[in-house]
Amino acid sequence: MSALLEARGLSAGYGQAHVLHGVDLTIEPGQVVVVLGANGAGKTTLMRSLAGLLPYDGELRVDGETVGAVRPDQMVARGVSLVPQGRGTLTALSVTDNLRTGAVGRRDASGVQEDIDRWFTTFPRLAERRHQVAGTLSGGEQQMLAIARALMSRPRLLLCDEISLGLAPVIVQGLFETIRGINEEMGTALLLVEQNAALAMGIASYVYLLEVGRVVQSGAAESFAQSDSIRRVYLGY
Amino acid sequence: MDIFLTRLISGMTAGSVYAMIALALVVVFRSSATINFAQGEFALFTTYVSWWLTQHGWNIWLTLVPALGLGFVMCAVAERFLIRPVRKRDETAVLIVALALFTGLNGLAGWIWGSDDKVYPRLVPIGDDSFLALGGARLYYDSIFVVLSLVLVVGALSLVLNKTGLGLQMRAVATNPESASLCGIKVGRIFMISWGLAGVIGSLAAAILVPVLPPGQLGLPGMFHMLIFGTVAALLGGLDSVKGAVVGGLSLGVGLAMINGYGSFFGGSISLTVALVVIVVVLGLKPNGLFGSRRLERV
Amino acid sequence: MLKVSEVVLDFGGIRALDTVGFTVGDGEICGLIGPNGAGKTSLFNCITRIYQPDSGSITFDGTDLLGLRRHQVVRHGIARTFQNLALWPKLTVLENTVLGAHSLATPRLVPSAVAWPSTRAARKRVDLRAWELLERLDLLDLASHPAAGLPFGTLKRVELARALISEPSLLLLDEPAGGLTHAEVDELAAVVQGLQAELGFSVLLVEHHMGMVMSMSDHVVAMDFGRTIADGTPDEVKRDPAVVAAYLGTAA
Amino acid sequence: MTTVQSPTPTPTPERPARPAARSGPRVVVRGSGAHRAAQAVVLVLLAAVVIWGGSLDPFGQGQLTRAAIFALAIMGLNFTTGYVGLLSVGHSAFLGLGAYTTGILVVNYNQTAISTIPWAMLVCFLVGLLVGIPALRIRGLYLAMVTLALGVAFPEVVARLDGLTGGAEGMTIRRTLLRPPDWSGFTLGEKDAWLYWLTIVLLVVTFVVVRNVISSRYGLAMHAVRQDEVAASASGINVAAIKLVSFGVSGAITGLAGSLFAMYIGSLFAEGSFTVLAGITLLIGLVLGGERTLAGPIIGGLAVVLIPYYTSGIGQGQASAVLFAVVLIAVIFLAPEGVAGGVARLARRWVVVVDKRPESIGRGR
Repeated sequence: MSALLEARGLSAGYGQAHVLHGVDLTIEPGQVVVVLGANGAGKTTLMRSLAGLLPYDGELRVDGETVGAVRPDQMVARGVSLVPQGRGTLTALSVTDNLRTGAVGRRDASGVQEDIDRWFTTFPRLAERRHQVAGTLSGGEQQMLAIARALMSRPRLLLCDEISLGLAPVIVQGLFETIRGINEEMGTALLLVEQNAALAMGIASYVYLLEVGRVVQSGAAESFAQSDSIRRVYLGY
Repeated sequence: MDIFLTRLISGMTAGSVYAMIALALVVVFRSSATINFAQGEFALFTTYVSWWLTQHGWNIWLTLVPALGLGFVMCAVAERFLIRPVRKRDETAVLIVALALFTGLNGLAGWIWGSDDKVYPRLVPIGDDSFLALGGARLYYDSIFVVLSLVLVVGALSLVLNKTGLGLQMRAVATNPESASLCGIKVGRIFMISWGLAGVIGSLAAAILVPVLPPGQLGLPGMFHMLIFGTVAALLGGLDSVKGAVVGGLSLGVGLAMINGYGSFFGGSISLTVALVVIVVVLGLKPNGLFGSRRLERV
Repeated sequence: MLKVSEVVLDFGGIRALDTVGFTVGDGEICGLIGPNGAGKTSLFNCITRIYQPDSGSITFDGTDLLGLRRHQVVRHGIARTFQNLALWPKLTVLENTVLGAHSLATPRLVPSAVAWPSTRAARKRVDLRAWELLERLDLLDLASHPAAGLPFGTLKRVELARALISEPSLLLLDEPAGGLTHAEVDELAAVVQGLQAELGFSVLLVEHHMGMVMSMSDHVVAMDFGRTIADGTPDEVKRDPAVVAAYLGTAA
Repeated sequence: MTTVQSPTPTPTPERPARPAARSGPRVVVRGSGAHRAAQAVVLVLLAAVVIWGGSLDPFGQGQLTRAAIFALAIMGLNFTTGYVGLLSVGHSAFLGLGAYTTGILVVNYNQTAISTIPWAMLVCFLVGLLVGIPALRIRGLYLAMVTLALGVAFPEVVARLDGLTGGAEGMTIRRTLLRPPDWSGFTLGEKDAWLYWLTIVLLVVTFVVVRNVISSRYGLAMHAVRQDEVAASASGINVAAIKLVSFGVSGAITGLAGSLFAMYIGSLFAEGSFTVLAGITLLIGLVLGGERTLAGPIIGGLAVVLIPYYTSGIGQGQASAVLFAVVLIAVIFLAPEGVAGGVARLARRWVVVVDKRPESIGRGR
């Protein structure tokens, strides 16, 4: 059986600079994978390429099938959904409309409504604010909304780019418990880019360490936790 | 009082037309953050088609079907094949392509149908007594028709935007194209549809305005000033706001009618300049117009 | 001496900076650390007048920075680099560097138009200084290359050259090590320390690379959620429980 | 010796300590003998064209004069729209303002034509500064709209001020008022030849001035403002001042063209020559020729004068507008940087020019 998502020799860059230099990465169905790396290592660039937002060189396979130049909507159709860094909610739309927008690719109206209710149950704070415009939500609420919206397409792989960014520890804790639950209940694979390494490693089974646009080390999460790599990246000694 | 009413009515009539053109511009701007400078010339072309069909015995109302359809197709195709490939490059490139379409379509209409003015039939025939007397002022039926058309277009547009799946996607793209694409929306298709819709609204506006506004005939240079009035209206209201386009269009129409009527100092010939000065002032104070959404500058 | 006190910055209801305060002494290297979103870059943007704080004061050698306009900040001796690069992609590395000297020798239109000798002399002087800095930062071979398309880490060095050519008395570095390998980080730290010893400027350094911050800094300020959570020597800050929690999360 | 990295667009390794590859483009150092020689060849060729133009029949020479005037006007537009990125659709107003300043001074105040040129430039410079003010807050297409307003307003204002400008009737400058000055050696009968040479000289002078500015650090600052305002201000560049002044200078140069245009055409109709359509023509000429290039405005001036002339015979005249549009779109798609930019890009495949490294640099390597 082929991997859910597989990248071979992925290179990309944008704006003024080349950032990724040939990254190899594999995600199996239902697996939780974390990508660690210092700022500027290319984590966000990697996520954006995988989501179809950035043109790339190299090969990208979903379910063993090579995808060429892709757009984000095509990746969503293949079951890969991104929660972008900095939330990326549709700020002018209401909370409910944000969730409905997340399901535009789906044809089952009743299933969509079920899912909306489901995420409102998971995130009661969103339910309270369902008619509010997303731009007026707090940072943590927007992050919940971004996750729920990405899940509305029923992805098989959820790409989470720094979902803990700028959030208080207690909220981050809650978010991680939620996505771990989603992974366990629905079998949604997760690819996490996270500066909060300890937290991410707590739920991941496999780790990639990115340095200056290259994978310098990868392996099972348990072996990583003891290695010096984390210490080196995050504490510098 | 009668004179005031008369001026108010003519201002509302003209304003409704400006508002409609402004709406077309707003629909385009909301999706692709561009001002379509060729919007007026697209409408001019489809109105020529409509005129040409009436010359072949078609009923004027019936000609609107192919004319509006053509408006949709032309604008959608232009977006896909001429505008989108250069959008990423810079604003100048988009502007130049729009200006090329502007000259090209105008020339094409002249090439096919000649540069003499055409008598374009009224959608609502009017005679000497086709008006309601309003305390001495005359409210002609075609004025009512123009205002009603605006109400209808705004109603339909709001319905589409707020009550349909397509509208949800259009609003999502207007808010943030990248986030919208991450939701699985085919952003390119929404661009095309938005441009097409704008083409329909513009074509309809042109068919309505030609007999009503001076010079009352269909001529090659006619749409350019209308486009400028429409743009002024759209800018006044904020380029991304439907409500703004309507308020902007109506206040521009009424304001100009009053200036032309009462402001003898300015005189008729300079009304466009006055309108544009107002715009520069408004943009200086509120760079995003009266109802436009604010954008934060970030580094 | 840079003095930041009680600075508050709100962003549409979200408080990016919440009564931040610290000082950077003359000739001192001050590290500023904290997780992403803690408000470090926002603070830089307040100092360089890109953002207007809602309250608080920022002074430099007695000058109230909040009374200046953006382009005047560098004239008072404060130069910066940007986290996500703010170079001119179509200009060459040399031209990017030369532009940094704008505040030192401001070119005037009319003398430039007639190619007045003093203009040419100033150009020659600035060019020479730019070449020297490019040599110092190992960018000589790329001088005529447009900035667009160079690796991230290289462009960070170009930004450093552009900041240094203005002969700053305070250098604000926003993640200078981003996109560098570990060997390059050490090299960069050595270059910055060398230049600092030679030219005597102070440095405010935002960096996630703890090795670099801790080895270079005279004192370290830690931020989280827009607040100063620790301020002291590298060793003190490293052991501060609040800092450990902010960096490693509550799970650690 | 100097070894230099060739600026190819491919990703460059961190430290390519290698001499310029032999198979790549030839590297020429700025200011070296080869560079100077190439410049000299271009200069000689241009001089030959100008002298040939001087010997043409009156009609051909008139067309060249017209093209040179438009080249000047586009050069003015390039100064702010090209280099600083302030999009202007309404530069027709500066063309008209310059023309009417000359017309009014000559007809109403009895000045000699050539003495009105500084006044035309001054008036346009001041109006340019004024128009530059909105550019401080507004950018892109919004700014295009403000300048469009300027272009639309100009003919209306001229029509309004009929005491001064002749209003909608227009203003005629009698041929005798445009007599070449005595010191020039040209007679009244040689007025057209005089205007040709006057235009060419002013074009050359303006070209040199613009080139000086653009290649100076002031010019670099203009580039910097266009590409990244935040970075520019962080480097101490007064973004507002650059924008205002560039708009003023741009207006002055286009006003100079307008002044010459008044002498060339002799009768001024605001509704004819100076509508916003003329402003659009200037912008089109700039894009066709190549924004941010020195040669672009000259190519653009030739294009907007000669293409419509040679294509007007096709179809019923309206077809030339269609053809013009097609050419324009083709240029946008095939040569995004315009003709001059496209040629330069092609040339970079063979030759690249690099900066000269000072003697004292890189010795230790």
